Order: sequence, then structure tokens, then C-alpha cells
Amino acid sequence: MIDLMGIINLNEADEYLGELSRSRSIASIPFAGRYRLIDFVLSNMVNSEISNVGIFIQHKYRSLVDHLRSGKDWDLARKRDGLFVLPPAYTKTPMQMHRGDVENLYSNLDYLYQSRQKYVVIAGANIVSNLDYREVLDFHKNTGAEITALYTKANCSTHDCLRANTLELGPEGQVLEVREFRDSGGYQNMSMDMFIMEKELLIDLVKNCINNGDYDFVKHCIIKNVNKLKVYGFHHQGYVARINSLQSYFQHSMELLSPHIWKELFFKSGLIYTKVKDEPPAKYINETEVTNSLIASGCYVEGKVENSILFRGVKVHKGAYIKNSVIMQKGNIGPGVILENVICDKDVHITANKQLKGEFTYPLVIKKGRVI
Amino acid sequence: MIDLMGIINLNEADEYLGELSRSRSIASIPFAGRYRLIDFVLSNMVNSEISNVGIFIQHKYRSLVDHLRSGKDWDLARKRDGLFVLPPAYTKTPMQMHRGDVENLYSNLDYLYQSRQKYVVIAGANIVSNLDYREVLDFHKNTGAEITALYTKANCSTHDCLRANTLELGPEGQVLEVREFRDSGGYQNMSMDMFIMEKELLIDLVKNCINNGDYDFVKHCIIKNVNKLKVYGFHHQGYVARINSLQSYFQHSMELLSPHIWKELFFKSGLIYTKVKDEPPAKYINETEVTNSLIASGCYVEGKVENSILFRGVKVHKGAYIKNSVIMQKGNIGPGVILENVICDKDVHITANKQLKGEFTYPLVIKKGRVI
Amino acid sequence: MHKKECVAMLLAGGQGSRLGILTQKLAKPAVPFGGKYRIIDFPLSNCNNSGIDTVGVLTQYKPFALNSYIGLGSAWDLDRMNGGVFILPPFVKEQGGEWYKGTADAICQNINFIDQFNPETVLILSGDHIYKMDYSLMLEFHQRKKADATIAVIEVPWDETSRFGIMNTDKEQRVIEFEEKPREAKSNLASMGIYIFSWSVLRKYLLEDEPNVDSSHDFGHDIIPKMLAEDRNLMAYPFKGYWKDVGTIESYWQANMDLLGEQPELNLYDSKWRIYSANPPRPPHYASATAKVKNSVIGEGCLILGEVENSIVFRDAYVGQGAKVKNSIIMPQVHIEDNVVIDKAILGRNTVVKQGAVVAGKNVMGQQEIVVLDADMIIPPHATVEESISCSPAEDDFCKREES
Amino acid sequence: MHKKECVAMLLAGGQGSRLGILTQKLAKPAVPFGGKYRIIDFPLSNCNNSGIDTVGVLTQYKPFALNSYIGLGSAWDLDRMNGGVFILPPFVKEQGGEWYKGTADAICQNINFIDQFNPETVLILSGDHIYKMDYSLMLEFHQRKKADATIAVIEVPWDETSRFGIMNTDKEQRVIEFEEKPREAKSNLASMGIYIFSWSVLRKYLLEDEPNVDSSHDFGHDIIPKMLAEDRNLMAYPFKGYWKDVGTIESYWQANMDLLGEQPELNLYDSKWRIYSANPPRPPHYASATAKVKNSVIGEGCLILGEVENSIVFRDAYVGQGAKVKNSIIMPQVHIEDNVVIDKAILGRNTVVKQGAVVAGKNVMGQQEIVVLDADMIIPPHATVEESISCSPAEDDFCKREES
Repeated sequence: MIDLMGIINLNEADEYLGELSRSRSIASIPFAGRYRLIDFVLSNMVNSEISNVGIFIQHKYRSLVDHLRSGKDWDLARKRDGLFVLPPAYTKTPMQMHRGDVENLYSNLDYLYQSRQKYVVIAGANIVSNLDYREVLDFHKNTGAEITALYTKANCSTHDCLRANTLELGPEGQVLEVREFRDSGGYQNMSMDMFIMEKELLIDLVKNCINNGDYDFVKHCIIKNVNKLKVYGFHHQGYVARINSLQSYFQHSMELLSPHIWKELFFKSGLIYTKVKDEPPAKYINETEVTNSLIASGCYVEGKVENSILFRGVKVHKGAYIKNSVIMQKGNIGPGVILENVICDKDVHITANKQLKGEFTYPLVIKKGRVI
Repeated sequence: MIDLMGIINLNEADEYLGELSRSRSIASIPFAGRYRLIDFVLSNMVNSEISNVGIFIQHKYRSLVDHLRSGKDWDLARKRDGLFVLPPAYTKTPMQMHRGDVENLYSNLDYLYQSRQKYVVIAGANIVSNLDYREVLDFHKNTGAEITALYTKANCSTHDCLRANTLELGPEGQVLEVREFRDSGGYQNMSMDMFIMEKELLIDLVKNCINNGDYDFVKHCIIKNVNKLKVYGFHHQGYVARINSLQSYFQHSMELLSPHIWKELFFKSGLIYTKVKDEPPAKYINETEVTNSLIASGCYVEGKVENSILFRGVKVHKGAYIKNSVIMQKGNIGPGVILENVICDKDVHITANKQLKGEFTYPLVIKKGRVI
Repeated sequence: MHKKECVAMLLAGGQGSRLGILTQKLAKPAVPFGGKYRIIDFPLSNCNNSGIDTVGVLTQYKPFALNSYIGLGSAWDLDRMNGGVFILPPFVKEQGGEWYKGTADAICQNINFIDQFNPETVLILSGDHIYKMDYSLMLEFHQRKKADATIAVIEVPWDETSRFGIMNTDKEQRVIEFEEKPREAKSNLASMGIYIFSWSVLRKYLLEDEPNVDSSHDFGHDIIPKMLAEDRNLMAYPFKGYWKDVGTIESYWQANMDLLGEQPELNLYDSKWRIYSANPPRPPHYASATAKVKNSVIGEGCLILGEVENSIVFRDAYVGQGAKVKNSIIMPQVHIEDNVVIDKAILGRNTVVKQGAVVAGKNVMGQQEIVVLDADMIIPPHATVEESISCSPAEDDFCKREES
Repeated sequence: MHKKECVAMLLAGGQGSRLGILTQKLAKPAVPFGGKYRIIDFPLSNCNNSGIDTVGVLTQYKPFALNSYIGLGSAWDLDRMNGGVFILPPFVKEQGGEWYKGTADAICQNINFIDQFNPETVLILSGDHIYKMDYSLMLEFHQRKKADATIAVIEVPWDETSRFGIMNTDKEQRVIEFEEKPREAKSNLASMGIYIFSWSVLRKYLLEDEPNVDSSHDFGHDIIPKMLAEDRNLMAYPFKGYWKDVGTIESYWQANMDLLGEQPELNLYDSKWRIYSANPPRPPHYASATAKVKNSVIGEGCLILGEVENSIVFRDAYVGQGAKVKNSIIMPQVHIEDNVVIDKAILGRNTVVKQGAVVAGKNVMGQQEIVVLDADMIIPPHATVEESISCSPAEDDFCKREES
């Protein structure tokens, strides 16, 4: 009975994820062998006892709606509270320009008014972590902050900080300044773009934004007000992956092959829920060789798999060799195929003896449903 | 364990239903105090033990998807079979012209291939009736027909036959000709645009249609082939309402005020399911006067209601007088208001002492959410 | 399984024998109420609305209708992955099984069930009362007061104190004395039979009480007095609002009638605190051109051709032309033919009153008595019924034959 | 409630005592199988896949894990509005309750349950076998043959006929004789313990059998012979395909091993006939750079650092570096530390094998015996275990303490 509701605000720019986000939003990109990116933030909310979650969707939401359905797989198919999918304001007039995510929040203020909870956590879907918002809410109450901004110490020499915001903090943890990351490397306080505040404040911020003709929630509703409000930073100490490009998608996928990160991400504060399939357990035969890999249920592996991730229902035929690759759901990798640094989207079929190779820093992506 | 699947093909022209279909498809127009039009055909299918239903949607489907959700309220939220919402083929390229419903069937042939059932019933959502498809399937098997077309004896002096097809039948019930209704009055064999056939035949018809560059399912896949195939007519003897215009919507709503039709439509072959709300029973006070009206649960009636239909959660204040009208969900009719021949869409609020009057043949429609 | 803050245990095994005919075939919590509901809808809806998602329902007397009514719990939003609603009948071990010996014994027999959720607190509820209550506020009170047990209390009129368990409290709302039905009460705070216990404390008391052959294994008689005697921190949580025991025919009838009028104390139309119930698929009810309905509650699927006044009518009832129904409770599927008169009666499910019959209680000492008719009866045309009838073998003239 | 064509009744109360340690704390149908499943998943999935949506599950022995496993039935698509899965433990009446006296008694005690669906036929299933079967074909056969009862039969090797109930049939597949474990069989058609009865006929036989004090109230011993004696129309429905009794440790182990290899007879990867089961949310398993996994089935959430060969590993197991697991069944949450050797063993849920320990059966007459370790054990470092161990009080050195 926590007095906190969740908002998942799907406003991430998806142009850097290439083929993976062509027909789906970032939120529904498959990740980690059986999940979609949104599963992480949504499960964190559910595991924090949040029972009222609104998902503000902007576009390309068919695969997301398919994935979430009634919310049953996250125990959010409820009569009171539950999961609310809140579509963009412009559905009725498709030709009108969409100016920013604040418009969508504004056009759904009714949902906020009708919710019973006093506090709200607002987050995107491109941050992968396992955290407990109850701790953040306690922190928020104890500091007396008006807004609590979650951040992580990120190694900004990698791709993670690109287009992110960084926080400058005072000695007590108050946020002095938020600025867009400038290419300066090293460890920095990277904003996770997750905020806790009272619902009333969120409503005020959104209304003011709209009145001022501003439309970007983080930039205009939060950053612009950092000096007017009491804003504190909450340091999330655990693993954080920010998926903001094809390179970061691939790099963070490969990080999951560390048992330390695997354990933290999937078990630490609670389990990660996703849409249930009824796949049998994975099967190995005598010729199978699998090393340093994640193998999901329903996989049937006859060949060799190394430093790779196989999603549910992948079949790897005899003599195939998969290295440093990600094979999404129902992939069918034919006999004698050799793949290296490849990402196969869902339902890809690579026929016998084909060889495909990308670079570790530039993985080759095979489109959903392709037969090669 | 019936070997029959259902297809609900939402291709009805909605331009004649005016305001009621502006932001929703015909399938999700509220009807009969608590239902949407699609509830009738969907419940008939479920009551006929059909467990696999595909809904082919063309456009404006947000309210329909909200209504159906997982299919749970029709017992169709299943892992094996269940309810499938199949979107139009053109979602990805919104600018491309949509040429007809056959395109949608064609782009979802996979769904048909994967279904286990041998027979298929295909129907629209604008026919309101209570019927048992098991009887039609038995008839289909007994006659050895390749296609069975359901029809009703309709009084074509009313609006019902407008833009409908009529059947000319041979002595054994075989269909000799199907033609578009010509304005000639009297009782005729009106097609209900519901057909039973083997799934294989449906697939062939759709493929041939596409190959010939034809795109209207009934006109091109069925009518064009009447002479090539063994087509029989099944006479459905019960009540049939065809909702093809605002006038017919209003007229058929008023017909429900006959207990005879009320009993047949809601109880005959099975109950009609709809999205569940948790409304309390209807409440009357001392001043209430209700005659010849349907009053749904959650209504709170203080005023006078005559020859009218009140949907769930309508409040009628003291001194209000509602005559020959349809008030949809959550309507709030203020004190002293007088309404006659009016259709209030959902969430309409008529403030104190307003008077609104349409003609019985030309009801006044108040837009969803309006405050007057 | 997640650790739970609070698990609710709903005692639904009571026979409710003072409800006579109404509970001959039904457990009391399954008795219909208010034109749509059953009594158990109130505590179950309160649980869901209070954010309590794990409820054990202890059944034993006539459990069948109750079990199939509760089903998956989805009516009350209690079909959950973690938690949900669990039916807990007495358990048959290899050596046999028997009914729960008392309210405390019922909980004690289900210690394993509760332990699996490892809860901080256990909320004990009964299926005997009509009320809306936010248990989460009581839980907060329990935690704030660091209580071992918290008992919900309500102020009752001083002249009725002798019918209740009365809590005498100090000014911090600590319970200092508990008197069962006192002749001369020192307070008018009556126990509502709603308890929150810290589970570790209750668990210990239950295990101590279990082997005690002198104990009646009852919370009010045994557990609470023992905790008081041992100076445990017992708090009284004051509840304000509508709360009605429906333990007798009279109080059941009155609680139904309380729903009528323009501003009933118990508001069922508040969308923030819905009372959930099963929703069988029925069309809106139809009131014909000859119908006259005043000050009544009418369920779905009814056909009303006659007059209905000051009455509660459940779903699928039929009231024929010229019939007059007054001050009555009409259960689902009752069929009242033309020109029947029903006055101050409770008609059981599926009963048929043939045309021209009169069902109305006699006046006894200036007060009209309530006539109760059992389910599945047939009252012949033009009969006059002045007294309650049940379908006992002796009176089976009026009962529908069982289908064989 | 809609009328149902067929209601299934699943006899899940069996103690399965020949499964020894595996069924000390679990009813047999709840025993894990095949790296993900429990035995009862097979008949329940067959029901759903055959279009049978109403299943009563009769429990009595150690029902708790089974009850909470079945829950709402949603794992098998059996959370339905009309029908669904119903747990039916023995019922406690006011005068007490006792266990079902036999398979037929179990059904007889639930006549009211079946009657409410008013079915044409009742399908009797047990929770003892691993198989995929389309009951709708058997039902069609039953209807086509206008049978009073239909018994599913399978051809067994002639030299094993003495272990089965053998059906002797005429050429129309009519049963003319039934012999329980015959010395010299006249046929090799063994009863699979799967019956379809026309409900009106079975109902009559059950009510006749119930008061008979000489009856063991068993389908095979009492009901079928009586129906044969009275010349009822009994048909044998021939089934072809994989069907394995898992009634002993050896057959249980073998049925698991049957899943290995490239073309196992029982195909769990057929998406047209899924075996449904609970799906706890676990990530894909991880095989490290040092892992070697051959000819095995590995569940979700496992961390494999060592070698696994010819084995079935359930979810959340850990196999440490240098450990070798061969020819074994590793239940959920088993923790195998570095350099452990496991050979031809069945390790119970949550058991820990400390580093360097060896668990492997002795060779007896040229055949290695199967070692079974109970759930929740701790095998100390470098220990050698050659015989099965259960957590009885006498052997609690190796058992985890119960948390109090």
C-alpha cells in the first residue's frame, strides 16, 4: 500500500537504433533473451508495490500494445488501478504536428486527477536497471525535496552518456545544475531521467510548460525549474544500462554475459516480468557447444554458440557457429551457418552455410522476418 | 468442441451514422442500454461454442480495442485460440490508399492458415440478433453447400434494406441470385452478410479476389461467385436489426421497448456479453416516473422517463422529463430538463432547465462529452 | 512468494441460524443483499479498496454456493499472481477431518497458509456486516500505536450496549477492559469483530490456546481476554459510518430498506469505493407503460409491469400487471404474476407467486411481521400467505419438484 | 451454467508411495518432470488441447503444494467464466469428513459437482502418466460407438501383460472380458486408466456401488466388472504413442531420460500440442566459458559453470566450476558447488551439495542404482553419498534447519 503511482513516458528519440526501432518504439525492443526494454521499468514499479501505472505512448505502439495486453503478466490487470495505456493527443487529427511529450501528458491530465496516489514516479523505458522505488520515495520524503532525480555514476567514455543530461550536485545532494552531456569522458552523474514528486507538482509543471509554449518534459518542465524548486539527486548504485544507440544496445547485451550483472539485473530487488510464452526448457544434444552465452527457454541448440544471446524458441542447426551475436525470438540458424557480431531480429531464418559478419563496434542487423 | 472459427469483418460504411460513428467504428457504437454493436455477433459466436475469433479492423479502432481488451469478458482470453484483433495491412504506410476489406483478409491469411478449425463463419458487426451458429453449421453440412448465406425476411419498406443485398432463392433454398436492394418495399430476403464455408474455400476466394484486382469481400468474393458455387440460404427466423443509418439506429432502439423483442434478443439462444462495469442496481425515488423504458444498472432516476433507453450510470435529476430518447453511459440530465427524440452520446451533461427536441424521424444527436 | 504486509482472513463458516429460512441452504455470507450483492461482497470489496490483495476465506457450513460464487476472485479484483483469494475449508487428513471448533481454531488450522506469506499483520474479518471501511487506515493506526492487537470499535446507542462486546479504553484508546454483553456498560464502544493482530504475537497465542481443552477457541472469549490479562498492547480503533449487523430477519430487512430514500447513509453510488460483485450478463430492466416504481432499487434483467414501492428487487424478477409489491425484498428470478399483492415479505430465489395471491404478514402488537418465503416455491393462485414458509418435506405442496 | 458436453475428473489424490522420497512431501501429480513441468501438467494440458474446459481435480494426500500450483488454472488456459479447473478435496460435513475410499467413491462424493454441468459424458483421468493424447478423438469414438463406457487401451509388450489390467475385445473393439494382471494374457491391450462414461449410466452405477460394503469402490475392481457382467456396451479405444507410467523411481528416471537425444518419442517442442505449465519469471540460463553441456535439458535461471551430460536440470540450479553432473535429474534451486560429482542421481528441490562431494549410486548386479536426495538437504564438502537419503528426524544432520 504505497502512496505512489508510476508514469512511463515513452518519448525517447529512436532514430539512433536503426532497424531495431523501425516498426516498434524503443520500449518494445527485445532485450536480454526474453524481455522488451519496457519490462525493466515496469517490473521495478510492480516490485515496488506500485499498482497504478500509466504508459504514455507516442507512436508505433502496436507491438507494445500486443506485448502488454491487459497487463496480466505484470499482475496489473485490475479493476481498481492497474495498467493504463494513454495514447497521444493527436490520434484524431493525424496530420497535425506532434510538438512534444508534454502535450501528451497535458491531454491526459484527467488520468492524473483521477488517480488516488499522492506521489508519482515518472520514467522512460530506455534505462535498464533493477531498483526499488520505495527506497527513492523514502529518500524523497526524508530530504523534503520537491523533486528527486535519480542518477547513476556513468562511465561517459562509452556511448552511454550521448544525448543524456548530467547533474551537478551540492554537498547535501541538492541538484545545482542539469546540463546536456558534453563530450568530456570520465565518470559523471548521468541523469536516469526518472523523477519522483508529488502528483500536484507534476500537474503544475505540465500546465506551466503548456502555458509557456514548451513541449519537452525533461528539458522544459524539469531542467528549466531546477533553480526554482528544491531538487535532490538520488544515487542509484546498481547496474544501469542506457540504450540510446545500436552500439549501446549491442554493448549492454554483451555485458549480460557477466554472471555478476546477470544476477543483479534479474534478481536483485525483484524479478523481471514479461509476456509469458509456454516454451519447453532449452535442449542440448551431444554435438552442442555453448560457452559464455545466455540461452532462453524453447531453444534447441545443435551447433556452437559463443559469447551470444539466444532468445526464446531459437533453433541452431548442426555445424552452425554463432559468435558475439544476438538472435531474437524464433530465429532459425541453418546448418553450417557462421555468424559473428550479428543481431538477428525476430523470426529471421538464415539458410544453410551462409556466413554473415559485422564488427563488434558496428554489428550487422538482420531485419525482422528476413530469410537469407 | 465445434469445428468452426469466427471472423468478424468490420467493413461497414459508417458515413450514414453521423456523429455516433465520428470517432468510433460501427462495431463500437453503444446500443441497447449497455452493449456495443459488436457484442451481439461476438456473443452469438461464443454461445455457439466458437473459441477462435478473429476481428478484422479497418480504422478508428481505439474505442473497440478499449472495449474488447483481452477478450476476458467474453471468455476469450485464452492461450490456445481466443480473440485475435487483426489490424489493417496499411498501418505501416498510412498514406497508401486502402482499397477494400479483402486486402485486410489477404494480409492476414497467416491467421487463417494457423487456425485449427475446418469451417469458418464470417460476419459483420452491424446486424443485431440472437442466433446459434451451430444450427447454421448443421444446415450447411446437411445441404452439402459450399457457402451458406444467412438471410432474414425483412420489411423493406423501412430503412433496413438500404444498401443491403437481397437473395433470390430456388425451391430447395439454393441461392440463384444476389443483388443490391432496389427501392421496391415489401418483405424480401435480406442478406445478413454472414456466411459459413470451409476455411480452405475462404482462402481461395480471397486469393482469387486479390489476383483479379477486386477488393470488396461480399461484392467480389461472394456475389460474383454465386453461380459458380453451391450456395444455400439459411433463413434466420428471429429478430434482426440492421443498423445502417442514424434513423435505423433510433428506430431499432425504440423496438427494444417491446418485451417480446427484449426477451428474444437478450435471452433466446444465449446471453449477450459485454465489458463488465461494477455499477449498483438502478435506483428510483418517490418522485420517479418511468414508463415503457429500459433502465440500466447504475442509473439514478429522480425525474420522468418515457419511451426511452438509459445506459449504465445515467443520472436523471428532479423535474427532468425524457421522452423518446436514448441517453448513453454516464449521461447527466439536469433538473427541469426536457428532452424529446434526442440521442445523447456518452458523458453528455445537460444543465438545468434546457429543452432539446428532435423529430422521431430525425433525432437530435448530442456529441460525446458535451455540456449543454 | 512476496512477503506481504497484511493478510486478511475472512470467517465465512457461520451458520447464521437466526436468519432462518434464508440460511437453510446458504452460508450467511452468501445471502443476497441490496438488489445485486451478497453479504460477503462488502468485506471483500473493502479489502480490494484498502489495497489488501491476499484474503483467505474460511468456509464450512453449506460451502458450495459460496465457493462457486467466489470462484477465481476476479469479481473483487482478487485474481492475482501474488496473493488473491483462497478458499479454506476444514482440511481432511488421512485420519479424517472435522469442523473448525471456533474462530481462533479456524485461524490456527491455517497457520501454514498464513506463514507462506510471512505477513507483518493479520486482519480478521467476518461475513456478517454491511459496511464500507478502509482497513488501510486501521492498519496505519495499528502500526503507529505499535499495537499487538487492534480492535475496530463503533459507538452504539447506550441502551443497546448490552447486546455487544464493549471495550473500555483509556484516553490513548488503549483497551483496558473487555466486557461481553455487559448489563451496565462503562462505555458505548462496541467491538465490530474486526481485528488486526501482529502475526508473530497472534501465532503464539493461537498455539497456546489450541491444546487448552477449557477454551472455546474464540477470539472474543479466549484470545482477547488472555492478551488483556497478559498486558499486551491492545488498541481500540474508532470507526465512524454505517455499520449494520444482518444477523436476524428483522435487521436484514431493515438494512436493505436503509438503502432506499434520497440520501441513504450507505452510498453504493460512490465510484471511489465500489462494492464489487459478480456481474452476470443481463440486459437493462424494462419498466412497461403500466409500471409504477417508487422509492426502490431494481436489478438488471427485470420485467416490471406492475407497481413496486419501497422495495429491493434483484435481477431477473418479473412483476406482472396489476401486481403490487411493497416494503419487500424480491430475490433473483422471482416470478410475481398479475394482481398479486406482496407486502413486507422476503421472497426467495426462483419462487413463483401465482396470480391474485396475497403475501403479507399479520399485524402483531401493532407491527406488521415479515413473511419469508423459501427459494423455489410455488404459491398457488389467490392463496393468502401470512406466515413464513420453507420447503420442508411437510410443506412441500408449495415447493417445486426437484428435477430428477 | 451452460450444459457441458464433457466434464473431466482428474484423480490426483494418489499417494504414489512407490516414488519414495519424491512423494514424502508432495502428492504424486505435483512431482516435477522434464526440466520444467509437473506430472499433472500432462493431463491438464491434454484437456485444454482437446477442448475440454471443465476439470475437477480430486485431491487429498498432501494437497497443499498441488492446490497452490493449480491456483486459478490460468497456466493451462483453464481460468474460464463457464467451467475452468476446480479443486475438490474431501468434504467436511458437520459430522466430520474422511478420505475418499476409492476412485469410484471419489467421483461419487462429487456427484453434485458434476450434476451442475449436466454433462453428456464424464472423462476420468489420473495424474500418473506422461503422454500426449487428444481426448476429443476418444470422445468422438465413444459417441460413434454409442458406448456406455469407453476405456483407453495401449498395446504393451506381451511379456509385460501381467503387470497391467488387460482388455479382451471382439473385432468391433467391444470389451468382452477384463483381466487384472493376468498370468496368461489373451491380449496385449492394457487399460490406461482413462475412461469415458455416459454420465447418466455412471451415476446409476456409482449410487448402486456406494452402499455396498464389500466393494472397494474402485473403477477397475468394481464398476467396470459390474458393467461387464450386466452386458453394458463397453468399448476399448486404442491409443498409439508415447505413454509412460511414472510410478516407480526407475520408471520416473527413465521417462525423464526419454526426453534426451535428437528425436525423443515425446516431442515437447510441438507448438500445436503445447504442454502448459507455470511460468515463473526467470531469465535465460547462463552457460559460462568453462561450461560443457551435452545431451541435456536446462531450465531457466540456471547458472552452469561445470559439466552437464545426459541430464535434466530444472530452473534456478547452479552447477559450479569443475563439477560433473551425469545421468541425473536436478530439481529447481539445487546448488552444486565446485568439483562435485553427481552420477545417476535425483536431487530434490533446494538441496545443496558442497564442494568436492560425490553423489553416485553403487553398482548392484551390473547396474548402477539411482540415488535420491530429499529436498532441502545439505551434503557436506567431500562427502560420498551412495544411497538415497531423506530428511527424516533420524538423519537430520544433512537437512537444513526449519526457519522458526
